[in-house]
Amino acid sequence: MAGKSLKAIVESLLFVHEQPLSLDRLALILEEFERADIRQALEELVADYEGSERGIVLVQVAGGYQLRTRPEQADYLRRLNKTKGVKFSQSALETLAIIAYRQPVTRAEIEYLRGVDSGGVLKNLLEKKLLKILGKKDVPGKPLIYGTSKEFLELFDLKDLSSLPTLKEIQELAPPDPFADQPALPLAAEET
Amino acid sequence: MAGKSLKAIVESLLFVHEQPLSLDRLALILEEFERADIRQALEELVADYEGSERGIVLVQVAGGYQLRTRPEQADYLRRLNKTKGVKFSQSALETLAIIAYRQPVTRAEIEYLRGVDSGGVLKNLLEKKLLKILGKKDVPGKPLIYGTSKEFLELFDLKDLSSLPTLKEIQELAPPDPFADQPALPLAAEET
Amino acid sequence: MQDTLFTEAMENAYQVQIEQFEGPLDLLLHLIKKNEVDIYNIPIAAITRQYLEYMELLKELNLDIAGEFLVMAATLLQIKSRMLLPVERDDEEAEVEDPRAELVRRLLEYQRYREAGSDLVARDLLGRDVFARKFASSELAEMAPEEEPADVELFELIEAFRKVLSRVSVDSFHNVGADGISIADRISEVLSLLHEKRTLRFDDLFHDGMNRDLLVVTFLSMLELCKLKLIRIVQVESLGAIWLTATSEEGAVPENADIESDFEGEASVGG
Repeated sequence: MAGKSLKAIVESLLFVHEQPLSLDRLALILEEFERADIRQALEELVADYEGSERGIVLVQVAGGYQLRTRPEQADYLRRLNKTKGVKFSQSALETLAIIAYRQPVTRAEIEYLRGVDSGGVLKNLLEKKLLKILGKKDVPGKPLIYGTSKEFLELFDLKDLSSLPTLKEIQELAPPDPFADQPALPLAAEET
Repeated sequence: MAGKSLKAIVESLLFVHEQPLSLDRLALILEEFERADIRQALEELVADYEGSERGIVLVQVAGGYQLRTRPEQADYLRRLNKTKGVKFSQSALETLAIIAYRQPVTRAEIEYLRGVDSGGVLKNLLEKKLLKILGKKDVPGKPLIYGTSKEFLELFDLKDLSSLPTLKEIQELAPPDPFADQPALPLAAEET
Repeated sequence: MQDTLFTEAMENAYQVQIEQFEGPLDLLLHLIKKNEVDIYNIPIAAITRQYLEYMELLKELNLDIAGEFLVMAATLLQIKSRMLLPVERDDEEAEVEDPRAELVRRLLEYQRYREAGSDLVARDLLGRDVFARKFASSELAEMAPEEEPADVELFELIEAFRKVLSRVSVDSFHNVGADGISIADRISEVLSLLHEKRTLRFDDLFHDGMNRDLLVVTFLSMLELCKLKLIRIVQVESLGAIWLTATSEEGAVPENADIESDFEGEASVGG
């Protein structure tokens, strides 16, 4: 049966571990196995990965063994990063949230709520087309006013802005209950 | 020379990516290759990992492909990580099951089926990213509707929602059930 | 003394048992199983009696009874009384439903999902039975993008909003400055600090001992200074430290502060 051999065990350990694993460490973890057998399993694995047409190699680095991709693959791996889709930092998320819930809103209002300069984030969100400029506010300085775009709705799979859950709805899920000790009376309408 | 074939490239992409990779995504990244060839490379890889005495398998999960260790290795891997893994309460499991099988579903429906307030559990599952809010139901009160997330599929080793095991039928126990096929729940106004 | 000990032991014993029940449906299923009765033909009187005894026990032990248990008790009693009524024979074609039918459906459905839940948890769970490489590979780290990648969920958006609101307590702005330092005073304090150090950590302006008013005044001073374009407030990375710099000093301003030109209309933040 597959997966039971020492080689398979060592392989899986190497696979999930972020840092290189030394023979010492492996021997410690796999106490029921002989150190020599573990060493042999490692050597066999190195040969297995090297010999065949593989995208991964088992290399000896920093006093241990580590599975790594082949350097030839670097170009392709780089593409993985490029196509990651929309990325969100915490600050982007905060800004987006403020605009979603407070629109129409000006930059000054956003910054008032966030307490930090938000120009960079705004620009970024505009570039990602998640925001749109709704116009200018009729106050001194005529600041731009922002709202969310159609793409925003698509990102969150929302039919329209009214389908945005409210803060209250989330808080209602698990409110700190001051009346925890008082069970509802059985007379109440069955609303559960 | 090793590492240049499409199979090797796909393997290395799967290796470095934290989430499952879909065929669509791979086809997008590897634009100079034919989709059919990529699919074949994936199938060959699945067979390669399955056939030999390996510690890793390539599985289809959450709409994509992901390298994972074999369940037989779990004991050894736990020694490495000292993680106990996820623990679920009975209420979390019940709630997850209801949402998984009945989505999109409202809190009121969940609570009707469970017979207890489920706000706290819902919030917890949302925080764990196992659920997502799908929007609001178009009925009076506009309650939020919930569904399971991609993380749910990943966690429970499911290819997609249709690979959920079929619910055990009530009929097994009983005379033919005239109320099969998920009847609408007899909830009055949907107020959560 | 003996008595108290005994009661406590009893209570603990029951508590363990009580916690097993997720709710009234769970309890009812337990009673049905214990009595080995047919779920399609529940002896409603007997089950109701046992259910109420259990409630009684909870009450004696002074344990909280969740509202749902009481609602179910009422439902059971209602079914029981309906069972006692003679079935009206008037309209033959509309078949009278068994008063228990609705409850039976709920119980069966509940049981179904409970089983589905245990089937789920018996699968090969990621992080428990099977493992994936859940870390950024070093191969990618070298070419990582600046921003954190994230599949963003609606819930996260609301959480972000909640966090913003919890940081800025709106009503705290209404009772500012009854006594203590004025915004103007605080502005000159901040400015003179900035004059000495060129850059300041946001956190440095808030000490543990500060009262609420001073916190608010400090915050408002910073906003005012921003408005007057005397300082810049920047955060180099998300969740990283927030820095204040005097605008006259050019050097120390991190890159992402170069937005003014892109927002001419916003240049004079005002209102």
